[in-house]
Amino acid sequence: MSLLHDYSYVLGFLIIGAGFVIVNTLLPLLISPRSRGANAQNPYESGEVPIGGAWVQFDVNYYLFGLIFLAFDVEAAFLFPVLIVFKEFGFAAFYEVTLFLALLSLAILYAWKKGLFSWR
Amino acid sequence: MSFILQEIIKIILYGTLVTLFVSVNALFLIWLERRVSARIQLRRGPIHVGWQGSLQTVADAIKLLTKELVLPKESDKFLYMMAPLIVFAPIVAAFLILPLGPHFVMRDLNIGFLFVFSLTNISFIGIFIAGWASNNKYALLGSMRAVAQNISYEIPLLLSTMGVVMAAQTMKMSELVAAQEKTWFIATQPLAFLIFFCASLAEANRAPFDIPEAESELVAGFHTEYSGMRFALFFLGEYTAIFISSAIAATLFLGGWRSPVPGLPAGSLAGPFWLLLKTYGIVFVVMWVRWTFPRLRSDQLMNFAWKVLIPFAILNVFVTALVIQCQKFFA
Amino acid sequence: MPVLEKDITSWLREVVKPEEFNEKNLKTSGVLFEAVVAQNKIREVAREFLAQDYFLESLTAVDFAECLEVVYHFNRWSEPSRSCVKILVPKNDGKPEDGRWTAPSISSIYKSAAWFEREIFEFFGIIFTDHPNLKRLLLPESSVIFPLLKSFKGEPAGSDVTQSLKLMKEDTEGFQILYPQQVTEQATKHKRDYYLNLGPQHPSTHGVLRVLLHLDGERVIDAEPIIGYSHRHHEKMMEIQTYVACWPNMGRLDYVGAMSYNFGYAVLVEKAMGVTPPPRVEYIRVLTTELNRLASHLLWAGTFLMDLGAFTPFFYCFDDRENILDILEMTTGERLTYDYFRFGGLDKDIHPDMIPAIKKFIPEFKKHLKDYDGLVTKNIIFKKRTRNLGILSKEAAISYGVTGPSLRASGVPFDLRRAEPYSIYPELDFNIPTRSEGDVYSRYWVRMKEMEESLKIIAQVIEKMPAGEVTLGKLPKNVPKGEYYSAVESTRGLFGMYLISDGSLNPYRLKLRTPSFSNLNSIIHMLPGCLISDVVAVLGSIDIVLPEIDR
Amino acid sequence: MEIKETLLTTDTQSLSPVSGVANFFKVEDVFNMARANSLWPLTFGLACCAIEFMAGGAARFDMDRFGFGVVRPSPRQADLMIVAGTISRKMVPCIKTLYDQMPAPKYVIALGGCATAGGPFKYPGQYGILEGIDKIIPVNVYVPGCPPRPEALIAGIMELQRQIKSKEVKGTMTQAVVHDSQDNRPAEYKNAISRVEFRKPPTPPAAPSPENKS
Repeated sequence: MSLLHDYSYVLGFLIIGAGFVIVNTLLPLLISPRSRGANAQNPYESGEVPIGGAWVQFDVNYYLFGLIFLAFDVEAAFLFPVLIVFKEFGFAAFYEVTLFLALLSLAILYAWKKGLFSWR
Repeated sequence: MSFILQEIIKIILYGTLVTLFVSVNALFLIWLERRVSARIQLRRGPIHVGWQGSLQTVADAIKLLTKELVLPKESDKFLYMMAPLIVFAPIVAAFLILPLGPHFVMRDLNIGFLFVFSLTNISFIGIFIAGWASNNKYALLGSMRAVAQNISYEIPLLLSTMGVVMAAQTMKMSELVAAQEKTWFIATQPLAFLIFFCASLAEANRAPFDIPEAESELVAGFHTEYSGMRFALFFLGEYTAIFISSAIAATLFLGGWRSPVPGLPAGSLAGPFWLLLKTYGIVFVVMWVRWTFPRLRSDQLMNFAWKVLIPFAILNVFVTALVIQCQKFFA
Repeated sequence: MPVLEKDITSWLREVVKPEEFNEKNLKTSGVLFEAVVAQNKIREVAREFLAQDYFLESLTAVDFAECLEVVYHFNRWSEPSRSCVKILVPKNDGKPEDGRWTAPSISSIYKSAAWFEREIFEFFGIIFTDHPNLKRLLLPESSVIFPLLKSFKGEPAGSDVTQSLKLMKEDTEGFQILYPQQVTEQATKHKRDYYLNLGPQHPSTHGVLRVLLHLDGERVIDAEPIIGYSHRHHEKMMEIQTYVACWPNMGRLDYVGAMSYNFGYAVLVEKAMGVTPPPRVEYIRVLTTELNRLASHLLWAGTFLMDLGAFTPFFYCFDDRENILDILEMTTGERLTYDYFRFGGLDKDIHPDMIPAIKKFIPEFKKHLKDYDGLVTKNIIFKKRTRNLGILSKEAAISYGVTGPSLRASGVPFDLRRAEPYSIYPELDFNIPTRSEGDVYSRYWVRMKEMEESLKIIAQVIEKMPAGEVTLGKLPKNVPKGEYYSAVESTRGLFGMYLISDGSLNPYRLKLRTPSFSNLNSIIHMLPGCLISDVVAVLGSIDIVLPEIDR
Repeated sequence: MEIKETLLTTDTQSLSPVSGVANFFKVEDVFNMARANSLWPLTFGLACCAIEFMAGGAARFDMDRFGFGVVRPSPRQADLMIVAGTISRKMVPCIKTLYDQMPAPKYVIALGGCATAGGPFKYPGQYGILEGIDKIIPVNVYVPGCPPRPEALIAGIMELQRQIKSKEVKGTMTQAVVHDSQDNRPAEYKNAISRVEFRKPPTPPAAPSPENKS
């Protein structure tokens, strides 16, 4: 119940934020003048006409970062519950967390070795 | 029934107040930024519109409101129009969890600051949508960079807070402030604070990590095709994100609403004041950094996160864990 | 086969057997010798020049009544050895539109020739066979005119928007002309790589340069600079103006370092007239030129650092620059487009307050230079962004004809103030800062050090400046018949002028060899493999001023 | 053959749709006040005058004092196009495109002699430049000088502010009369010109090469 209560606030705030945006983007439609130039709606590219559209296959480097991030972020999310109760357990918890972190670090080392960080 | 009505009225009241605060705060921050940068750059900045240029950003806002909203011909029009909404709305909700005083927090969620991180990540989806939907190459490059940067710096941001969570044994914002009654976490977790600061700079697209909107490379980055109020909303979102991340940093590491000098009042009235003061202090440093350093290259930026910040953040978690267990063992 | 043992003169005489060969005096005409060779020999000649470490300083054409002359100027870093080689293109009573005026292209030997030849093609209509990319360089690609031919009398008044409007019509066909056909096809075929127009309106192209980038993700596969967006027909204008009326053009060629261009023109015409200005004039000329060089380098430093994302140095540099402009304004009355020199003298003597102002300025500025050092040069982000980036080797520098600070950053101490001294520079004590890496950082470093050297020169000049007249009085309005070449070291490199005088009141042909024209071409060599962030760094580091390139 | 280019002479901005109502409540005045005090120029320089524009934004003159220091590189976010420098013919379509891409209301300042009327580069029979930007886009304020000092630029922008506040902004534009040049070149010559490649291996040219012959 309390959870629902809390998150109804979140929903409410999201709606109010969205409403703010909608009002602010509808208002100019009423009060702003229009321009009628021939190229007004063409995509901007330094004053030139673009060659080909922008929807292209993009360099794979960025996607690799996406993959490694996914692994990391989920692991980090697992770690938080452990850390909250960390003080209550002894050194056993410490060893487990260390092992976990070491495994995580291996992921970076692997990516490093594979040349993810050298773009040239 | 009346309870639900009461709550709905509360939501609307709080929500409107927060939105109002967001607007006024962003206008103030932009004015501050222009004055601060001017000071650093041997000039005056806006001084003629209103007292000390105080109406400058108001004039800018009204002007942007009356500008034409261009809808590029070849864009994905629905996504193009949705993007500012996706960027802006979550940032408003992020204000929910800020503890302003001892008994003054709108909603004290269990997951605390993680909630803010998740919301700012939604903003980044908005930024990506903005860049992609514009069908503009500069915008596409900007949004690609934004996403890669955001996900890379998300991890040191999370890892740097782990030390604090371990020490405080909670993620609730109010309890985190309570845990700093004796010493602020900046004293026990200085490395974590540094990492958090760097990562939040990057999360907010601020120089020297401002590659998504690098003016000299990508013209205006992901919002190249946005005009008028849509562009202003991105700007509003950006400055509010800076404010939020600074406020989180102030709460996690600088004692939140507690007064910096013992003995001074820090109640429900003075609490928000101290929090704002600390937050603006951090925002000032953010601006100072921006006007001092050149920009990193995109690959160097990624490498800084993965090769420097994350290893140090992991080290920080490790050392904190060790110290906590040793303290317990010897005590 | 090139014979390396022989020096170029004897090689030319014995192997090529030029149709005409004249020894000349470097001091009075600017070249060591002048040779007219057969068209089919020119590639062999160019290869030999390249083998002997000559670079192509200038390449132009002249329109005479019955034939066109293509004029090559080669020069060497090691000693003053400018040589002039010509080939003739007979007109045969034809028009350029017939496409029968041809000459062999040397663009496969000298990379810098590619642009020079395109320029000649568009101004004179000479078609260079085997040129890889012979299309319009400075004018819109739909142009149909060959303006530097003497037969070109200009378009009728009122038609000045004709060409532009053809491109502006709403149908896209007009725009298609702007793009090579292959590019458009390729852009639609392969989805992975794409083309990006960096400019003409872009914050970091320093004017209206357009660089067509071929990209894969963030990486540059290929880059082509497209120029001409600031073409202001200086050369044609000078042909129809008197010598005196050309002065304002000099101020507007390279508006950032206008004094050097004043200096170049003064040296050229004085050389042609055979007069020497009074000593005080020379001192004041060097003083103002070096002050202007400081201002120019400061503007460059500010904008270059802004390209790298550091905004604040821009304001610091501009503040210092304003101080220099104040000093120059006292005497010249202008801030930017100086028009101060005269043939054999100056417009007027310096303002009495100028020397005290400079004396006050020098120590202040020295302190500021230290600040820049701390704020920028030692900044780790700056170092990381600029080191090992955009490396220009000596071989590439020869091939592209790079001069000025960009060349000196590649380890060649070639500075005309020392290499081919003019004015009072031999009497002054200053060093030529060089660095061997040839990367962006060294180009930055060389310019910053050059500012210190300029300060040194200014201090000496103030000390030694003699009293006396600042004008030679009345000089003839025309220049004796003949061909003259002179070059000075401008802020950006070697500024050469090639004058053909027919003895009348206006130049018959005045070719402006501007340094950035060749320097900019070298980015074709430097950019592939860079990231987009590096593109702006490399572009910034070679210090270009667009109207000087486009002329 | 003389034609009138209709594209150029059209009014490029319409008035605010609610101007009548807005006037009644004096809202339009508030809007104009805000517009006048928040003129964001486009990062755009053509030649010499652009340096003075930069100097105007730099430390000594600091246009940001009056609120026009926010120089936006994207035309979508700019209000004011400062045409600083000589307009070469190659640049004309770009300037027109950029102007079109700016959202209304938009203003133009012709900075310096070249942008105003061709400046020192104007002579009978010139082939390279456009004699005044007002031939293709409407201009609000002309600032004379070669180049004008930064103070003159600031004065020019203030004149524009005055115009905006007093609702005088219309923009003046000279009627452009153009000639349609007839292209009657021989076909092979046209091929030589349009034989355009993007750094590809050369194709054999139409004309015989003297070296290959011998």
